[in-house]
Amino acid sequence: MKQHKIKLGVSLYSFSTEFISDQLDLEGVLKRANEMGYKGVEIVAAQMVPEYPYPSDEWLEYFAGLLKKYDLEPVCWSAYIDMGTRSDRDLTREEIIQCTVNDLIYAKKAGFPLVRTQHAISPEIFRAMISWCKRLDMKLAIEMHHPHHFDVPLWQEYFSVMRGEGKGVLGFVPDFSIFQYRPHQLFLNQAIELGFRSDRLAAVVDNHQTGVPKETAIESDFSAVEREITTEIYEKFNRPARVEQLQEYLDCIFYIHGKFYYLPDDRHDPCVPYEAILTTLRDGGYEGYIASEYEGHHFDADIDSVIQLQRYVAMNNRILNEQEA
Amino acid sequence: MKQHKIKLGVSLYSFSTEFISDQLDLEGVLKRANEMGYKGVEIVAAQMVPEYPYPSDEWLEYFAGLLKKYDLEPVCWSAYIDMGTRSDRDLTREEIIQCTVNDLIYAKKAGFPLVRTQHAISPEIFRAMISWCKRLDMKLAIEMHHPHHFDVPLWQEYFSVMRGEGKGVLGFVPDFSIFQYRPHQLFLNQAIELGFRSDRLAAVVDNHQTGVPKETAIESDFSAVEREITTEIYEKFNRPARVEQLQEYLDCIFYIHGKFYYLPDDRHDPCVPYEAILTTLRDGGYEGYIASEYEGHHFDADIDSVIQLQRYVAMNNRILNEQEA
Amino acid sequence: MDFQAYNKILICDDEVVNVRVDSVTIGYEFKIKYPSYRGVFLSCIEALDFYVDGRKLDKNTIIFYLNGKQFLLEELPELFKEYWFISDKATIRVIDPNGIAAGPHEVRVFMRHRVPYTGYFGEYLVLDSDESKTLTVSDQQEVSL
Amino acid sequence: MDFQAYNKILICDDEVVNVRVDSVTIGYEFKIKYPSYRGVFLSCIEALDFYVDGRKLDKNTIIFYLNGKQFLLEELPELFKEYWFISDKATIRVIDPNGIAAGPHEVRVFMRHRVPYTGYFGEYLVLDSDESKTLTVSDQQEVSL
Ligand SMILES: [Mn+2]
Ligand SMILES: [Mn+2]
Repeated sequence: MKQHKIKLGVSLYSFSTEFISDQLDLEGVLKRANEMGYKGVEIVAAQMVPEYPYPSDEWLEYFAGLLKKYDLEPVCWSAYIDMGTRSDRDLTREEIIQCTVNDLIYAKKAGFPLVRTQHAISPEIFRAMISWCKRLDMKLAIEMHHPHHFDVPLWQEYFSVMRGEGKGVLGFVPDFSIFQYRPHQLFLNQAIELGFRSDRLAAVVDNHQTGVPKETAIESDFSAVEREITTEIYEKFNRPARVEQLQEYLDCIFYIHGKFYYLPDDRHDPCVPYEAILTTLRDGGYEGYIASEYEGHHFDADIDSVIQLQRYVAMNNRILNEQEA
Repeated sequence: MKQHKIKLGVSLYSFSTEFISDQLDLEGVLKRANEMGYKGVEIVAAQMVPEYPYPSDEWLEYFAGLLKKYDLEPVCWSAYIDMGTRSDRDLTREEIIQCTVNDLIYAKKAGFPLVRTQHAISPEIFRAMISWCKRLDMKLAIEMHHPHHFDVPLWQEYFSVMRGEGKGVLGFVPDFSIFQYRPHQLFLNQAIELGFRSDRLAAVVDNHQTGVPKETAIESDFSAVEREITTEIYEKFNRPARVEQLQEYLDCIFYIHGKFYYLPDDRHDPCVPYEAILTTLRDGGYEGYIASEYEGHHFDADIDSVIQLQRYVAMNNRILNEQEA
Repeated sequence: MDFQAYNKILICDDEVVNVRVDSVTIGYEFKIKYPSYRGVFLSCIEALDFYVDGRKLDKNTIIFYLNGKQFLLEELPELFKEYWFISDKATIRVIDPNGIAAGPHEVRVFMRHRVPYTGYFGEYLVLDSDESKTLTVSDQQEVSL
Repeated sequence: MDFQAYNKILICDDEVVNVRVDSVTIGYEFKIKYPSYRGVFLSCIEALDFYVDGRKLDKNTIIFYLNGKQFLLEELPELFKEYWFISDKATIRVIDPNGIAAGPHEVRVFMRHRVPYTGYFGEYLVLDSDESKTLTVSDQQEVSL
């Protein structure tokens, strides 16, 4: 049994299917997280905060009370930089500052020590948040999500801010979507439902994995839908991030999104290299939370999130506790 | 004692001072109207309807209940055409239709048979409202307010709609501001407060009344404020409407705004020719409501509206009941 | 192909209801939700079309109700401060003095909407949500917002 | 000279309040009302400036709270669907980690606003409401919206 201090939490976003279909309300989601044995939780504010983006103090207090009631630890308040909100222009510096400061304040009031923000915040504004974070005693971390990856020049700027003046209060949240190397089962099911012949789809996936160029993978009799989805497979699963890079930037990781889409069993994710990722984090000494972040609800509303999360936790524990690097 | 069927009502707008200073809420205003002996009332929706411009059915029912409670008759629901709402352009046809239909519906739900609208509705849209009025069994009337008057070409178009296809459902609401021929006392007080020397001001008012041209009335030692206010007096009180015109368009009058600004006693308005107006209406056979419409609150928040309204009612009754044409 | 599963929530199962003012029919209405896992400002809606029984509705006969307010469809792209919470239903009122006849009707909704946080390398992801559902008309009860 | 008397309601008598999050001061706030006898959409506000003790405040440090929402001053002219009811107070929050010191302060508000129904012959009436009032700071209690 390997020693480690990694904690498994859950992003309430994993219960999107149940939440958006009104099977579970926010309290129901928290109750479910607790019943499943989770302690640390993340909330996507734009999803589950009914008064968002301007929640009242009353609501924030009510929410802090709910977390206490279900014995949950507030770990991460997830905010967006909705840069493309307006039809006529991107958000301005002042608008980004306003929403980011708001989220820091809401998070603090609800008891969260960390706000997840996004790539579009810009290095200049990210830096400008340092004084707010220090005054409020809050941490702010940018999520690194596919299609971004470590080698995007913007991220090198972010890392230098995190390691410089922002040290201790500014960090990042890798999302394992950056490591996904092949389409997941729900994606494939959807492709077939949209008309992709299953044998051709299997061939495309195989060709993509073995390095056959897209032009060759697209056969002459492919329909428009088949061409489009083949292109999506080639563009989306281009594996830009290397697992070793997690080790390289470990000092900047405040929190982690354990992204997964569909687990056929409780041992192995066929699309994201969890074995390599988790042993790298463990052996590198990561001591924070990994949030279970189930995202199959983007593709199929009939999957039971609880079963997926149970498989996910089992898989993580198996790898973390048993597997050699 | 002259016979007539003119009724004196009140626009709740007359209680603006009390309402906006929170001395009276809507219920307080209704109670006061009832205590003063009024029966018919008008509400300026944008002023006193808290959920405006989208009042709920619940609120409209509550309001209808309040009117019943204070034994008041709903006479006129006053709507605006807020043509200049947007910074970038005027309202579109669709926007004007939307707000006008809304007001017809809200008014009906609250028990009002008539909606006051405004000059900017346009003859085309005014005409388009006929079918809505007929279906909803509602009347719609445009207020004629200073600086408009009977001879504005637009109004000749409106009259032809009212007398044509709109007969019976489309009409107008003359506001006696169109007859005002000299500045009222509160205007003069304000001018003095702003720095107009009182002897010079008196001379200007006198010159204006006796037909001395503005250029002569503005003396060489006038300050900027004195010049500006002199210009305002000459431009504003240019008496474009003739009282006889009321008689000419009597068939189109659905309702009347008895506009006044300050009554020094209960016998005579020094600025609006009430004697001529009221005897013309009476002898012409007008049988509808004249709303007491006190507007001194635009100039002085320390005037007691109740006293002004009491003087107004007494003056009207005196003229209507005693005065020969 | 992300987000596709959320399209299923676009048209709500609520019945279509005729809208009357006293006894006067002024139209009918049904309900929709924002097809995503999260809320956005209405300005993210780039196009919104409605079809009933195969016929495209005139946009000037449609009123969009949300947050206690009314909007015309043309206003939606400008409403950058009007948030559509993911659990809130918007009411789509169709102004039509004939109302809608009893029985089933096919309602189709096409919404083109921008995912506002997706501009990783410049372009935002714009989704087309195009759903149809057969809705029943309730028994002509008196209902209005 | 119409409307002038309403300017008196522009600045509310409410005390100025320091705003804290837990024990951290983030600014201070006071209240204003729309200086008219009737409500309008916020888009009728053409300019809005604030001065405290004679110093003009940086517009980027000010948040305008109304109808449960926050606005930046630059957004106001675009808010053609946000109604300011005449009885409702807007809260003006000034972001300032120093807060405001106890005692009296002179607050001045300048608002240029368009009267949206006045275009009788084309031009709308645009009013300048310019008011000052000495407000007291409450005893630093913990208050936030
Ligand atoms: Mn994530
Ligand atoms: Mn009037």
